[in-house]
Amino acid sequence: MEIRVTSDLFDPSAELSGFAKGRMDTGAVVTFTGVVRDTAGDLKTMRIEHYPGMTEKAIAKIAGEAQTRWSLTDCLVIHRYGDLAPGEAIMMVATAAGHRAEAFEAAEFLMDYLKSRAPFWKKEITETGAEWVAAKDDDEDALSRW
Amino acid sequence: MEIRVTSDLFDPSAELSGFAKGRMDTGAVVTFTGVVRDTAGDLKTMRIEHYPGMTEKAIAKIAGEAQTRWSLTDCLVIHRYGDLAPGEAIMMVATAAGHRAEAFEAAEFLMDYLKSRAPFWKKEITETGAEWVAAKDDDEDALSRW
Amino acid sequence: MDVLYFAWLRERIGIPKETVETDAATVSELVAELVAREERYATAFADTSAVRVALDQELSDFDAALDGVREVAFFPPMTGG
Amino acid sequence: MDVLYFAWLRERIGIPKETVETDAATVSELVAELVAREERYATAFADTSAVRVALDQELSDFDAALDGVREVAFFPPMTGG
Repeated sequence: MEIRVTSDLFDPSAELSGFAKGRMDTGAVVTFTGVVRDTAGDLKTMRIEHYPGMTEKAIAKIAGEAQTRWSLTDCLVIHRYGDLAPGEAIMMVATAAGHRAEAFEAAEFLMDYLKSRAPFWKKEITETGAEWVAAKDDDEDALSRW
Repeated sequence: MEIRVTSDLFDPSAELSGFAKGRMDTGAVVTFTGVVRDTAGDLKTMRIEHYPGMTEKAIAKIAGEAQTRWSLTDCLVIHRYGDLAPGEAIMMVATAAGHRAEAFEAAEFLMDYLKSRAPFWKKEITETGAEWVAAKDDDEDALSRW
Repeated sequence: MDVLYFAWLRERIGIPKETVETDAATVSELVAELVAREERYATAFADTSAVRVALDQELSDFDAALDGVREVAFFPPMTGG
Repeated sequence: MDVLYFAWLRERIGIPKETVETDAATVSELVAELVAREERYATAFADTSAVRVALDQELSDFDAALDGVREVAFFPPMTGG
């Protein structure tokens, strides 16, 4: 299990390359990568604030729960903070398990919890202003399935 | 959209590196990689037979349906045939979409259909014999949710 | 018409492909003809609930008509992914 | 006790962190004290349904007791992932 909270750019493909290596009981690997979107074409920066100290603890708790619940053979969570450009990776989770259902469920569980329970806040800085991204009711509702 | 049916070894991390590049409306990328497991420690080879011609058509149909249904910004399916060693990647799907729910659902849909509707058959060759992998009722049942 | 066999059907019948001259109107009738021909076909098709069929590379079923079909394939339930 | 503010709470209150001397028994009482202090706190805490609280870096709620707590953090609903 690896958890990394960082302001550095990271490369999801390089992360996948070392993931779950040498475990002969891994049959399924799922990755999720969140990317800075710029649908309107006016985004300058996605600024991510976090709560140093609590962030790492909250993610470790979530990841530990996923690892136990779905018997993961490996688990990785990376989340950036600071200023990100459109097209850059915001975060990534990777899960490895014996079978596909476990790997998919664990990855979705991690994502649902990271969205609403890890102390990150996103602000979109566009050509014309800056706005905090509002939490969605959907994201809170997503937790009820776990 | 890319579909590849091949007997060649492939590198999932290299595939992820070029995936969904340059699309500013991609917010979420999901990958699934299936890996040859050797839980009992006696597997020599996973032999995969397929139906050339039908395989490509069946996958193109499934992938086209996923792309439309979840408005994917990119979609990749790779599936190997021939003799695979333990630890090697059997297949991979990657989906890119605006948001995480679409990318996850499309990847799971693709997996469920590839399991039961793409003409591949697996045979496990161990130290002591060879056996065709039996289809699971679960895999057929998984289709009913789509 | 070309008839193809995959996986354990191929192994039991002993060949991957053959050309069959037939007046069978449906897949079921074709299977009945094959089964009547030789023991190895009877063994392969002993439990048709475990056999799937594709007509011209599209999944189909045993009631389907064979008019105009050029390629019939028989195989066990698929185990890809 | 240290009190931390994040995201728009930090912006409205104007500081990321301060040390507060208080006898407040619960989070709600602490918020009431802050709100009574200055307008910028009143603005920040106008709608507490939009505010989350962590005690010593664990998510908590406004009814929670403050005995022994060294660090209180206030912030909007999280938007990670």
